[in-house]
Amino acid sequence: MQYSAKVLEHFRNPRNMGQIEDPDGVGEVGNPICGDVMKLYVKIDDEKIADVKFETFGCAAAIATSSMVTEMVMGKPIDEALKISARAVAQALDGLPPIKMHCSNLAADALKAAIKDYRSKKSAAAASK
Amino acid sequence: MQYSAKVLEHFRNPRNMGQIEDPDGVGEVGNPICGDVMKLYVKIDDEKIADVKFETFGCAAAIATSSMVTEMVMGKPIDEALKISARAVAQALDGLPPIKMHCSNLAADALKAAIKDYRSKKSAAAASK
Amino acid sequence: MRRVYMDNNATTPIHPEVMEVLKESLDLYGNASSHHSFGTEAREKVEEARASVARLIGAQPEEIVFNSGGSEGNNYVVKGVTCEGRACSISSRGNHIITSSIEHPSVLNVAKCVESLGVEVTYLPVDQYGLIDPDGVEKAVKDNTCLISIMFGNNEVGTIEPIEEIAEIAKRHDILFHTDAVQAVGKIPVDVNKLGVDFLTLSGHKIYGPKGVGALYVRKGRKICPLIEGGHQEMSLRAGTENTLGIIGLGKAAEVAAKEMPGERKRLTALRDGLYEGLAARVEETRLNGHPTQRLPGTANIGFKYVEGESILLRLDMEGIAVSTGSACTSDSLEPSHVLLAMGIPPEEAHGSMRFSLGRENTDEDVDYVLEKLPPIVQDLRQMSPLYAKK
Amino acid sequence: MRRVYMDNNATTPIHPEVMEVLKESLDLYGNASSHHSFGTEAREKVEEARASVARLIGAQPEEIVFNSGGSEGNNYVVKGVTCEGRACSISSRGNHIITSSIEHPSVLNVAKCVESLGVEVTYLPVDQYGLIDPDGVEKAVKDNTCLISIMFGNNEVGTIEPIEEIAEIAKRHDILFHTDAVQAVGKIPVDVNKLGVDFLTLSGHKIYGPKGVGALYVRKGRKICPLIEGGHQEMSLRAGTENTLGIIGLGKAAEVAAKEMPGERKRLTALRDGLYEGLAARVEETRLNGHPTQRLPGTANIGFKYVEGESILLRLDMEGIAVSTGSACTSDSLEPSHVLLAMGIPPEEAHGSMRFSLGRENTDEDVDYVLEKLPPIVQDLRQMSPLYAKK
Ligand SMILES: Cc1ncc(COP(=O)(O)O)c(C=O)c1O
Ligand SMILES: Cc1ncc(COP(=O)(O)O)c(C=O)c1O
Repeated sequence: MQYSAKVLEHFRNPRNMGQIEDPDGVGEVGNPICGDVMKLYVKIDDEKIADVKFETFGCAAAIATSSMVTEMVMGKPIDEALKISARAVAQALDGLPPIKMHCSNLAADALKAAIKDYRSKKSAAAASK
Repeated sequence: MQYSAKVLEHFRNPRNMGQIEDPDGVGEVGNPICGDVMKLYVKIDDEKIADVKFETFGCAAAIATSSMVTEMVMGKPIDEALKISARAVAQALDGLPPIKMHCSNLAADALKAAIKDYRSKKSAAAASK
Repeated sequence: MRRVYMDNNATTPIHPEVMEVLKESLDLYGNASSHHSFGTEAREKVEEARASVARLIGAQPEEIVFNSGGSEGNNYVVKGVTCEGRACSISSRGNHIITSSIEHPSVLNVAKCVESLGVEVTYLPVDQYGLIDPDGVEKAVKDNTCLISIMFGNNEVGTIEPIEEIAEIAKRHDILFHTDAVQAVGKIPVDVNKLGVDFLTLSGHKIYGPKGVGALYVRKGRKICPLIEGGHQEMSLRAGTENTLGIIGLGKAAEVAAKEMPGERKRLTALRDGLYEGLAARVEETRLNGHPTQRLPGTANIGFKYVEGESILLRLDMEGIAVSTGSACTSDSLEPSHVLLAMGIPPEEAHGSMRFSLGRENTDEDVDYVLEKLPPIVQDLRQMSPLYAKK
Repeated sequence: MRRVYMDNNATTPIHPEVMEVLKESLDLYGNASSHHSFGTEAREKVEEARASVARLIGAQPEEIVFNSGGSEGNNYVVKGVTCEGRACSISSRGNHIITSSIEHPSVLNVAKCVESLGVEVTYLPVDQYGLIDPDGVEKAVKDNTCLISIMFGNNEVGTIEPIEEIAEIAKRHDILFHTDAVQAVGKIPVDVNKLGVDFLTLSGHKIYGPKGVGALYVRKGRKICPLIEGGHQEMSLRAGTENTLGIIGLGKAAEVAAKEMPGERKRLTALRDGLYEGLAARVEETRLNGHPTQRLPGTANIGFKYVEGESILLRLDMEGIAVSTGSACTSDSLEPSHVLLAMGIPPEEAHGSMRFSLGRENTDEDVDYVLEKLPPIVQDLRQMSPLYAKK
């Protein structure tokens, strides 16, 4: 299994790793039994992603895609961020070994889950006003 | 397939090779289709083997056993010569590879055939007297 | 950068003495089955090697069949005894085989193959240490059992199975017994007669010999269908021009192994225990997978909770340290190790287990280096892990 | 004593350039399937070798499956396509295979094996030159034919079969086609796409590479049951730790063969013709076995009437000359060559046939030496032969 230099670089020096104290949304996907869990925290400001952080249990590809997806969405409007596909994440990393492609799905899914969480919290807050 | 030094020596320098001009007995055994033909010529004097020669078409073991059998019987009384077993021929050569053991049978058989030929000629001659 | 190779169960470096004979033998090119002097020269060396291999395992030379390695040996026995799933003269007893759930894939996958072709297969469970219970073997025996195949030392966790007891059961029931001893031979004493096995698999590249060469021990009188047919090589049990160079290398490796085993066995056991104890002292929540004592000298399979093995592997690789997450031949798969699962280890912990397999080149300094590099890596990865945070 | 090796169809000396890379690669010990840098270094070399082998036969690298040699390749195809005698998904067409009566034992004996397990086998005859008639192949095709396996160049007499025409027939009938090209690859141009074959066997030690390593070409999309199962090596088509050293050697041998083939082909053809003509001029009643022109460059199988081959072989060996009486793997048997018999040569003449197979180390001087030594030997042995005397 050969990883691209970019995957290895993100794996070695992951960006935006950690938790956000008071996140606006949190998305968690994957399953420890399968060896991959990804948790994404977002802070939203004016419908833009003001901050994003991740925690990942998984292989190098899982860690690198987590790191990459946070870089790709940082500062982006939510709608644009939602358009980021698994493919795009993999491409930004100069590709992934075929057997690891599912990791890029996880990253994109975690992002979507975090935004969904933000929106549902927001609409709940709006409803309770 | 490993031949003993003795086999190789008899193969390289066969004793008593050739024909006897006016033999008292000739024995031929084997079959060209099987890759072995042995022809033994004997000259008998006073029921002793006065001379013996062979011609052989066959492998190294066939040639060496032919040579060896002629050495073993030269000068011997017929009765003693007849007692020489295939085993004895093989042993005299310090053994033969298992797959080649049948060659020592051929040599012993050729000798018997030659003596038989001599005896039948002799009794025919006696009868016609 | 310092390089520390602790993946000797995957494969070993060639021993310097073996390298020497390989270099010397590069121009020994005759076909060992040819009847001219070029052939005879090769034949002599092949037979010397056969005698060395036989000596290492207490066999007769004519019971050693050279082949291309452990996988071939294992396939050969499972397919050859069951005649590829058919009741033939060899398996006249029947078509049921007994094996274990922690075998190497070259036994397990072939068992599955012949199963799909009609052979009945029992996969025995193991306990938490990876041990097979001989009573379980006895209970699994049926009237139609034709083969019991149980590995000697497990490649992932190093647990050593009670082969002698199991072979005894096989003998009592008149069933052929095979052991995959690829990881045991050369590391611990193996004597085919003391053990009472009918077939035994070994492989060159696990004992500092070349890759692509191995041997199958076939007890005199035991019948088996060849896997590779053709010429009359290897007593007609394995066709193909003899791999002279590989065989010579394997022979030398066997000779050296016999010589070095007692010392290495002690040394590696101490080294590996030092490694585990050092790690356990430095990293919380580690677990030793495999039997605490009944274990191959150099093998320590260690679980690190909350992190995933491949990440550790790659981070260690960046420090020049080579280990593995399981057997090299299955590590392309995303499944956690079938061995660890069979031992009842939860899948998420199986994912975080690393195999350290030490060999003759490893030193105290290597262990110290790993003890220095590994703990911060685990710490780093745990910091990143949502499972650890949740605690 | 001068030593002249003219048994290159049995096996070849390792090419100096191959020796060089073997020596250099002795310490490249990683397991190519391991995910650390030791593994990656081995993997890169294995993939380079795969590309070289692919280039030599016009294939894609991913169509090359490394294995332990020609016998394994041939067994693999015959057993793998017929699923060892069973109608399985791969051989859904049926269970009839077509092969020839002059194949190498590693095809013939496996054909007999699967025949005994229920596969129907047609053994095609050959003409006096050892040629298979494509029309005969066409006529042998049945509704249930699943495989045609015809060798490329015969190892004993060197006759080159009309593979392209036969492959065309197979394709027209949608039947898998395999050719045992162990003797052809590296000696004459072989292009899997021009030929249109589905499977092709090659072996390292016939092209100045190491013994115990070979490759099977498997056309993309063609399915086959593995012979050796286990780990995921070789795209799961051949389990077992990669024989790095052997594979690197085979890769280099393939690269060198591609480079040297055009020159060697011409040179060896001239040398071999010089040998035959020289012998025919010096020894009465000789015959050339095999096709006069459609023949492997270095191969001359020559019959000497009234004498037996092993005797000539040993006498030549005493002069330092190595030749053979047939294929090395059958020469322990006392049967005359099945190839010569299939060509209609009388058994007693088959017994007196010698194979001279020339290779890159042979020179004009070697041929002269044989021309000097051989005639008196034949004369000697004829003097001893009762068949000659009878004339
Ligand atoms: C226990 C065990 N059996 C069999 C094998 C297969 O051996 P090889 O790689 O020589 O085919 C291995 C190693 O890969 C092993 O560890
Ligand atoms: C035509 C042919 N096929 C197959 C083989 C078998 O190859 P190997 O010796 O590599 O198993 C040989 C040589 O022995 C051969 O000449």
